[in-house]
Amino acid sequence: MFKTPEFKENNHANELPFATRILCATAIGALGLGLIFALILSENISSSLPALVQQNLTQSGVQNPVTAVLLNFRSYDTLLEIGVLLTVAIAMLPNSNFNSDINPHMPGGSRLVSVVNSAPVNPPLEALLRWLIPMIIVMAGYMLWTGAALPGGAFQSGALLAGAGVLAQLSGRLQFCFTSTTAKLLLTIGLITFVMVAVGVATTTGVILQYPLELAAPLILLIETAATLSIAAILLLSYNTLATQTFESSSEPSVFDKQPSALSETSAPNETLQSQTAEGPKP
Amino acid sequence: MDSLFSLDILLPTLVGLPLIAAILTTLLKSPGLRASISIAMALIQLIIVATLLLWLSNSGTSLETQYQRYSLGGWGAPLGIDLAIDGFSALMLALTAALTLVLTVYSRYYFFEPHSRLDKTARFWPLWWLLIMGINALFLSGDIFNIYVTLEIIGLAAVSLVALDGSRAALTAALRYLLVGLLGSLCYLLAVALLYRAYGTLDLAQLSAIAEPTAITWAALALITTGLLLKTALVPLHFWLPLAHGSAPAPVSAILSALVVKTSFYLLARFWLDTLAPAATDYGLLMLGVLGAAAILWGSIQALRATRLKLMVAYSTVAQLGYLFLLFPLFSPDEDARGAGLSGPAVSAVGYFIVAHACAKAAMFLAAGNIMRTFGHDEIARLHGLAKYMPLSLFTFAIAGASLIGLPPSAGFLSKWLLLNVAIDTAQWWWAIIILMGGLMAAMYVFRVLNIAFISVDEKAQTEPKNLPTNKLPTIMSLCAFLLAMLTIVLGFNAELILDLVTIGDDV
Amino acid sequence: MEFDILIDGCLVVGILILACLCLATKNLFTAIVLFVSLGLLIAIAWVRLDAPDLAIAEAAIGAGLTGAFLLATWRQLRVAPANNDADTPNKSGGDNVQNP
Amino acid sequence: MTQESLYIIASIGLFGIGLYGVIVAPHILRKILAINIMSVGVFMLLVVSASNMNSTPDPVLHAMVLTGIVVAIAGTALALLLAVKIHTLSRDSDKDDH
Repeated sequence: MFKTPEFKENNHANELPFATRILCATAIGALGLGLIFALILSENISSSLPALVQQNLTQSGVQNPVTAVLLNFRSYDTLLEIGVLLTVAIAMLPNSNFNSDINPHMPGGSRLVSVVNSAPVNPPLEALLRWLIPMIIVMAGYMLWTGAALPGGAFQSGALLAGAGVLAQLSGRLQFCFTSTTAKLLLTIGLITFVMVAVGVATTTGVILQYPLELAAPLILLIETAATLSIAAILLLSYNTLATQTFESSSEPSVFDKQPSALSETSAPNETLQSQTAEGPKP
Repeated sequence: MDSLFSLDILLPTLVGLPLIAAILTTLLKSPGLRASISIAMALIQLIIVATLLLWLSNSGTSLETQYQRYSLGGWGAPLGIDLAIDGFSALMLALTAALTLVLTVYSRYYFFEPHSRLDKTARFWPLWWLLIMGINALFLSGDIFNIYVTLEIIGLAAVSLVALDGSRAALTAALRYLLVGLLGSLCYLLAVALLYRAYGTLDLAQLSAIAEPTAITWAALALITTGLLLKTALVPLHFWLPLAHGSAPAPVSAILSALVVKTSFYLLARFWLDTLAPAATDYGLLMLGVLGAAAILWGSIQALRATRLKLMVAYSTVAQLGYLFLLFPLFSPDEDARGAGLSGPAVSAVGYFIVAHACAKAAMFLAAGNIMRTFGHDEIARLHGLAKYMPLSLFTFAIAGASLIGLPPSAGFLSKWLLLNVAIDTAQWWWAIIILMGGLMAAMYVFRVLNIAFISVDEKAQTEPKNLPTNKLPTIMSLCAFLLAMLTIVLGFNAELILDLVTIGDDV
Repeated sequence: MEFDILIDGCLVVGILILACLCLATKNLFTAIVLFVSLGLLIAIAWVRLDAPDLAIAEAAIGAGLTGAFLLATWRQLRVAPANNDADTPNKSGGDNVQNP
Repeated sequence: MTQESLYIIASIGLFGIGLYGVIVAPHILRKILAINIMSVGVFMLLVVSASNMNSTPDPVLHAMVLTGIVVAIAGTALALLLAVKIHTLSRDSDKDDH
């Protein structure tokens, strides 16, 4: 089914034969219809959870029920979910990030944000962004702040900030590079704050992730701010890696599990012939 | 204040510890520091799991509820999320902690490349600890949506680890694994939506109390089964596993085969036999058993035909997974014992099998990784005279193979013996034939490798530069593999260590 | 009440048609653009189902950022072997450069 | 044909279209698009189940969908990264060949 990823656009060489596609379509269609009827016929019992949320809303420290569920009742889910984002961020970090000798060749050096070329590359876009980006940042701040009472919150404002970063990058004048330690700190700040708060409150209330009543609102705001920064940084890093990263062809043929196919017929193994293995005999 | 120092705080620490380790290893610069912190964290994790097991076993008798529970955030089951642990998940957590320690020590030396331009450990350690956190969180979780998030963490971390090498084969295998993983998680999420619509609660314990065989429950169970069969690579849906496990670095493929594939099996067992037991029809259980039998046969045949060592070991994983799925038909055909949670002779037999297979498979993958590191290739045909050059690794491979086949002293033998007992007791003798045939075919593909490794066909092929070992291998790496293989023998002798562990949570 | 059903009906039909088109169109660039518009339609659907939080998130993340990621990847996949400088987005319009 | 049944049809429809797309579409970007369409379908079913409560919609489901959206974009970003890396490797090996 997913043999090898295909990169040529609409080349019909290895498309599935027409018959299997029809078979697939009818099978999925039949199952879907069955599921639709089962769903529509089954009466949807009103679960007890919304009532429970309303009751405990006052003790959760925020008025917006979704934020209450996200950051107080089921905060463990959000903690794991920021962990998911950190996983992707680490996979996305550019290789140049880890090279000892390859200093990042970008003119801006390893600073997080650096102006690349002085002359405006695209004046109309530049003019628009000069007005738009500050407004987006203010909007993101507002979204974060009102998340406690009105619809909004960490994820939405993080996405807005990332959008502003993408626009800044597209303008061609700004260069984001995530190789500095401040960048790594920015990526993990959300998770660090969440874990510290989770463990910190346990010392007073005795249960992990249970906020004391009067401190609930400020703590939730603290976690949301850190999470917003982290989410914005991770999404911007992803865009940066996907858009501008020129992946060098392949890491030098390291001595790890070289695939036989990658093992070129030229005598690669010979040049790395070092002393005999510790347990191998002398030739 | 009292509950902070009571022992159930250990449950969240089991998830928090790898998370802290992941954050530390992300921020730290020097590879040596990262490795030492990781080894320290692995040791602490093992100690925590040991104390948890001791506390569970002696408090097991007076246990009124089946599970030890910890409600995060103090909100209680339906609203908040509970961490729950019973015998079966305690066994899996112990297995995770033990394997993590050995594999962390192995990875410390495997990735130690002082001269290499590219420092892979900076990316390896955080992903490794996030994977361990996902596994621990999954075994502890008592909430179906929380299980979805842990499945995602395990999926993404495992894919990033498979793609660590950067070679084209590894990246293609990682992409296939990711697409299959996302597909499986989405099917599971759709099932969560159906279950929430039908029963209004997300908690496993409450769900198992009120689940009844309606159309929606069958649809949800079918979706969960397809989703998790994709992730656990049972035969018809196993196409992604051999290449993914074959082209990953050695410690990664070891933990993938030994643990990650078992997490989705654990969930299947949890849903089929415990939570949605009323909706689990006998035909469904039988179908899973038949698929398991097909997996044993098909995986063994493919392993016989594999040309590369790691590919062969990966196909043998596909085969051995078939044994796990024999749990479903053998569970307990009689009606009454169904609702008593995840316990019974079949569960302890399969639990024992999981431990035996995990240690044997991890040892085999580490041995294969050592051979690949030393010889620069792992094509079975060119491994003549391996015994002469790498006696310890080959001995490890042989011991692990013995456990896979089920030769008497090893834990594999004991687990197959227990499975055979259960098959005979429940008068389903045909599974016994499948078990014996699986052992026979496992013997064929293990002895094939040993046969080539021992006889060096002719001197000329021997001295040809291509076949000579090329680089030095730190001895500790072979010792790690050897330790795991010895574990299977040690477990073979004192079986009650694991058997009473599995029955902890439910001698109620 | 009648009016609401009409709006929802149009929205649902629009969403389903967009999804089919998105996967069936020949040109990849069009597929990505259709996916982004599908994301926006879904955001409107969330508003109809009175889920404002999700509407913002879907519009910002589902349509906006996923669209940006897809377009960035599309440009990387489409680019010719001699990788011209990456930061000035060369507006080569919708021409369908067959990479080798 | 209440509002709820309309959107249920839409959600299962999207899931089916996405599943068909993942299996059939040859190009890797289309497969990733199809997976996104599938996840939108599942989220729609979740939101529909939340919306037909009498008064306020069920916040627990909304929180789940929010988490799902973020997890979906994380998965998509990783898939796109792998696709670009594979393409770069295959393009370079094509370049070396001729």
